[in-house]
Amino acid sequence: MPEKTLIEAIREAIDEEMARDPRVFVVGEDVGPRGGVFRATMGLWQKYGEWRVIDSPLAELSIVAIGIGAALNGFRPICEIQFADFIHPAFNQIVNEAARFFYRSGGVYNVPMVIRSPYGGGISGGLYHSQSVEAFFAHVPGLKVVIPSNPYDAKGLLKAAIRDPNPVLFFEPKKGYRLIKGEVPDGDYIVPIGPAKVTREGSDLTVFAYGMMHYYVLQAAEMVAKEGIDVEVVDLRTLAPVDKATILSSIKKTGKALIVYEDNLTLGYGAEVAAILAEEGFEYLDGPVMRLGGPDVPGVPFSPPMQDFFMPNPQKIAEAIRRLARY
Amino acid sequence: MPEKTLIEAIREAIDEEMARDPRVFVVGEDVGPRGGVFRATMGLWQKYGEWRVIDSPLAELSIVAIGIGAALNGFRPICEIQFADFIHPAFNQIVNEAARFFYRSGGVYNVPMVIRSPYGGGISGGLYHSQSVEAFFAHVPGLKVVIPSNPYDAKGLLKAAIRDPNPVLFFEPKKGYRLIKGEVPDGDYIVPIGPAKVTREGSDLTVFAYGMMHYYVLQAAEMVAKEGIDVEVVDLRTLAPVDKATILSSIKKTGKALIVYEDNLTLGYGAEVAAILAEEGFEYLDGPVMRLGGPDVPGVPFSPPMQDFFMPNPQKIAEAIRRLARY
Amino acid sequence: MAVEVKEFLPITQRHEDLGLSDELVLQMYYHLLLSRRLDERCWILQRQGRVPFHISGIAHEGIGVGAAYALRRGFDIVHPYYRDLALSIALGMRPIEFMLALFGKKGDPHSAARQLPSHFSLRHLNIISGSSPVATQVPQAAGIALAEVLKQKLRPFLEAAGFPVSQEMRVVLTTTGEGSTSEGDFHEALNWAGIYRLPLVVLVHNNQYAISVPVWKQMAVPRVADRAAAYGVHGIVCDGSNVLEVYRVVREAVDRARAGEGTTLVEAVTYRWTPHSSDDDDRTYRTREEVERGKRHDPLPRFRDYLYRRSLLTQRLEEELEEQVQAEVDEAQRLAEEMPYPDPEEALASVFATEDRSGWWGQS
Amino acid sequence: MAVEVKEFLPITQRHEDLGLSDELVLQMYYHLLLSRRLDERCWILQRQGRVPFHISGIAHEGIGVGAAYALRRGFDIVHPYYRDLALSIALGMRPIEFMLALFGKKGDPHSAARQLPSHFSLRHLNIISGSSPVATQVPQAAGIALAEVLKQKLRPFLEAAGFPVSQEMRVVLTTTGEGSTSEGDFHEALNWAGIYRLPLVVLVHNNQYAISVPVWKQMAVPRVADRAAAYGVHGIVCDGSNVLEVYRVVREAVDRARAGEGTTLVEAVTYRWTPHSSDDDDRTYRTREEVERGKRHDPLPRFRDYLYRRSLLTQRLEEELEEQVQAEVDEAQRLAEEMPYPDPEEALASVFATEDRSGWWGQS
Ligand SMILES: Cc1ncc(C[n+]2csc(CCOP(=O)(O)OP(=O)(O)O)c2C)c(N)n1
Ligand SMILES: Cc1ncc(C[n+]2csc(CCOP(=O)(O)OP(=O)(O)O)c2C)c(N)n1
Ligand SMILES: [Mg+2]
Ligand SMILES: [Mg+2]
Repeated sequence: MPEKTLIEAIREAIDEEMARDPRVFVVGEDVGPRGGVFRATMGLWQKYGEWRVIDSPLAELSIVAIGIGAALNGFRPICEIQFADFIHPAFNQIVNEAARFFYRSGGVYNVPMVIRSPYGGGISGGLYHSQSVEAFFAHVPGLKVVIPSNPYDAKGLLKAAIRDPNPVLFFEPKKGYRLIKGEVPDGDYIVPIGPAKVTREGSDLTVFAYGMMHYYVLQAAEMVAKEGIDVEVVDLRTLAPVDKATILSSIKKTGKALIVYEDNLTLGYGAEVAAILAEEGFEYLDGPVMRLGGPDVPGVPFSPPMQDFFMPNPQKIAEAIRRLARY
Repeated sequence: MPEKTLIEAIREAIDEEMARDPRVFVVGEDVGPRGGVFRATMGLWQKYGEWRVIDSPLAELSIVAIGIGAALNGFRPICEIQFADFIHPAFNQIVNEAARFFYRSGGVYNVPMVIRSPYGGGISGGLYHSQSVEAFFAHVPGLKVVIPSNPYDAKGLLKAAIRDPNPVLFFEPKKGYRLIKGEVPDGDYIVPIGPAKVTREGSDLTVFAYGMMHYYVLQAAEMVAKEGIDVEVVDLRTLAPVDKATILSSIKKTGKALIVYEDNLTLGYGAEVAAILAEEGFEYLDGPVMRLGGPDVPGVPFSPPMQDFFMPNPQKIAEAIRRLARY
Repeated sequence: MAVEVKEFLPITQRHEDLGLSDELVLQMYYHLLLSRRLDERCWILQRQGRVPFHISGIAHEGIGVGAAYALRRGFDIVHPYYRDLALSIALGMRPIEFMLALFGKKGDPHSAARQLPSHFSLRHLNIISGSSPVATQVPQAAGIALAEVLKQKLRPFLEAAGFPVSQEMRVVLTTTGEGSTSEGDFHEALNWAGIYRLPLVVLVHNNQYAISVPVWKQMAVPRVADRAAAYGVHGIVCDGSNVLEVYRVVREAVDRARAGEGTTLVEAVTYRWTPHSSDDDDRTYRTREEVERGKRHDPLPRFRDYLYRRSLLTQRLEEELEEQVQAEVDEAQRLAEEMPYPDPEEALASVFATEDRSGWWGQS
Repeated sequence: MAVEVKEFLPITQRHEDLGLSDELVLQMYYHLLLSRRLDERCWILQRQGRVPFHISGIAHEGIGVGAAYALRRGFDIVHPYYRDLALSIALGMRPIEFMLALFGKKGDPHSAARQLPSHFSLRHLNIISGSSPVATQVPQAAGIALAEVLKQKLRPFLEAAGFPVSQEMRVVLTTTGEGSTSEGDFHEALNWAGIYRLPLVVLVHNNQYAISVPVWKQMAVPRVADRAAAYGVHGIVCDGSNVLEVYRVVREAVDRARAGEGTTLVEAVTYRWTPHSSDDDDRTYRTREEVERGKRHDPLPRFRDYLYRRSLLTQRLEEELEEQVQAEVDEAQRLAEEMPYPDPEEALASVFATEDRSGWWGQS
């Protein structure tokens, strides 16, 4: 299988789905001739033309609303929000509209659309080019929230998202766009939305993560393996709806859990995983449910030492694993 | 002490703060001659004039942005969002702007403002007049989130919010506006933002709640008391920043926890309380951390049987308490 | 400062000059009347405590009926707002379909009894589900209209893949109140509409108030239609209580849209004589005198007078129509009252779609 | 379809007719030059890998300097955006204050090294902190301006409580790009501005692009200033590479605002010759020929020519100024490079204010 980067896998998924279904189109800022500021749509405007790769005005609310409308009229829009930090102007259209359309119409009008957006820190982006926003949306019934951690999943999950009859938020760890590489088959395959995946078997404790942090967690697991700590790693992949079964079966096996995410700690996605474990996994717990997240400050600072201070990394994760293992 | 309703206490707080400080003003839809659709500002336009009680255009984003600007220029705005369901258009201005101003300016520009909004279901409001939105904002560092459960606290906390040098989201359980009554002193007093409160001492288990649900929890506690279950009740009151000390000291005492909220279950505020308990309170836990919340559907339905099905109430809470007590 | 209410004059257009047959104008009258009587009944039911809530389209019927007849009904697509009882009726909604929603009963076709009443949604009439947050439908309508453009541009590819495309574009009509034009949604929608010359009609019901806020606190321009200038779209004002004028103006906008000449912002002026909704008490913010003056904005007597003058309506026919309408409303109420509520557990249904029902508005 | 670039002509205004002294126009020239050289240095530093990011104000200096001089500096309030290096310099920002932010070093006065560079924030110059999400500053600026109105209206109450109010209103200047006018924030801000006749100037830098998106994909009106018509505010266009014209137009807007005659939307036309930022590669979306033509929008030579023609600049003086500016930039760079980074734990500081520092722009 050819090796590809995360961003290549994403581009390939979009390209193949556009070739497969003429109802699929892309809309967003700079997605056209520029190919997106991260190059996710590079070459697609040239290949599919200006009516399938639409440079939107600078207005996120309407990027999403236009997507909703086009979806209602039979299309399969892929809306790009240039950075996750800029999804907030579209919050109302996503949360009050896209998420509630099917329910509010008594199951008559569904909204098949994808909202793609790069998220996450560690790229010297400062407060407004580093945000993680998944927790806001994973809280909203009616939305699916997907975050891939590797190129194989990225391609398969994005294809599944484009074919899903519901609004799917697809957040991409931008730090990993070129950093994370992996084998990706040419041509069509799907990774279904829903199931989490055990990406490393282990017996001492489980680390739950997704996106960029999952990449770091695997590194941290290797580090502590040398010290004799046998870590199981679960890549959550689909944050909403959550895959409780995989979470619970892992905790049943290991008895200890650490959840790693780069979003602010309080009410970040790890809170829900911890709550599930504390309620439905309580009988299996041999230690406190630990969370390692970003500190509760209003953003990832620009200056390198402060940025490093904010971001979880393999060393910090290994340290947290050691602490939990000692318990 | 005179008995007042929740809405009267809120109005009194605004009135007294406006009298006390000419920099305080109110801005929002229909807050002027109409006195607000729930009458929270009734009589204030007549008393303080059109420059201190400003009927805004129908535009939430700018109600908040105008508030931010006025706060930066020395005023103390109280922005009213007519229903919490309509706060989403202002999400960007709250989350990217108000919350981050102080931090992003290195501690130079603070934004002293209050955003008041009625929240919650059970009033035949359907999907868009019933929402609970506290979890979105409690996740955002830089915002304070306050929800009073009774008139005394409402007045004291709202005064504290108006005097706070930070943006404070003040959500009011609208179902309780006229239903919840209590003694409220005339004149000035403060209930500080921050501390939660043990509102009922008990030894068997702790129920954590806030707002309307706290009101129901007290009723449920009475119901099960007759069956010999001795419930401790904690009114969280300030959701952000959270009062961990009170949460942990209660669990240390009772060993069992139920968190009740009317928001959707997944990633609702109870997830954070559960996560805190599962990590920092683990040693004290004698049973699973239970949550009772609204189901994960995209809204509170209008039709009475479905609305009742959605909403937690004293009976459902008592049932959950019994289940936990049996553990 | 009170809201200004103009004197309104008899209708001077002639329906035949607008291409409307005698039969059609009588149908229009019937739809006006049915909407009015249905609406009045809802107020009574609410005041009797038999339903929790009503939000009224009274004095807005001229706009709704005029606009509906200007569309190719069943072909064009409509994304309305809560004052559009008459629009929905004129598009084909039956009174029982409204009453089921009003009572929150089983079988409500709009939302399965989940939304407040007056949140119109009827798939078979091309009426798209709306929400309560105002103005959100306007950029969505732009998206629906953009899809119509895309269909024409991508016709060969779509048809090759089995997605038929109609020969002409469907026109999208969306409505909103004048207050709601203050929202960012309105701006962004009109901006798209201008850039892509969308087959879209944005019809603003200017009833002088947004709940209690008069239009002069809402915007500094004298006319909502002035806002068109910012977007390169057409802008026009019409008298909302003159059903024939609304028809003419919307018809021109629809024809322009279908011809690829882009979007029109139509402002239809009326006056809201009822309180905002059954939850409102308008005595706090406007005088009774002003409301009395405002009641001159009544499409019904003006249209009735016209029909009498043109000898299309007789006293006998008028009475017959009244009776017919009353009977329809009675029957709808009776059926709705008899209908059970949905089961509580239905609250859990249709969170996620498991198959695509969004459909494809294709050939026809 | 390329962006249209007009031919630009020598400056024909006379500064004395605008009430500007010889000394002041030389100062303006110095500020233009300093901004340009500082900006050029930032590009070099970024290309050398010594700083991670630069977003440039090149070709925007005429707008910034013209606008700054039109304000009552130190009295009026400014809520700028990231192209406002020259505006900030002309308001009094020292090169070192910029360089510290560029390097993310300790002592950065804008954000304590938390934000990307070019997010200007200087309390002592009445420059308000801006964010990256575009257009958010525009309605905030409307709020700052509304507070100026409130101060005048509430003067007796405020002064009695110990809050002094200046005799005249402060004018608020906010800036943004033409692309950013598509956001709902812009609409809502201008709507408030019109209703309350706010002492506000909204200065739009129209540099023809929003990253890669040309202005004709951004709006259907020929001029950004056309948008004023939707709000009942004044609208005017000026040539952004003619510093004296910008001065004149903004000055009129400021005077109008201070006199209580409301808001002006000023469109200042230029052309962005650099890529959007150091992260951008503009070769994908525009030709080199277009960019070459665009470079005619250069405020610096045009103003220099003017000063020569008016015998205010000599070759000797020009060289002296160049040297002075280079020395300042060198010195700023040296100091910034020597400065340490903040401590890691400073990331935790100032989440919540414990006392009010928002302050009160009062008498003066
Ligand atoms: C985003 C949002 N904010 C506030 C409300 C509350 N609200 C409902 S209708 C209304 C006034 C609407 O006025 P207008 O647009 O003029 O329409 P009208 O009701 O007069 O037809 C308001 C403020 C809402 N539904 N949505
Ligand atoms: C809300 C938001 N969306 C997207 C972006 C990403 N972005 C940064 S600058 C920019 C283009 C701005 O164009 P314009 O307003 O014309 O200003 P210019 O950069 O040309 O001066 C974009 C899309 C952003 N910063 N904020
Ligand atoms: Mg209205
Ligand atoms: Mg630009």
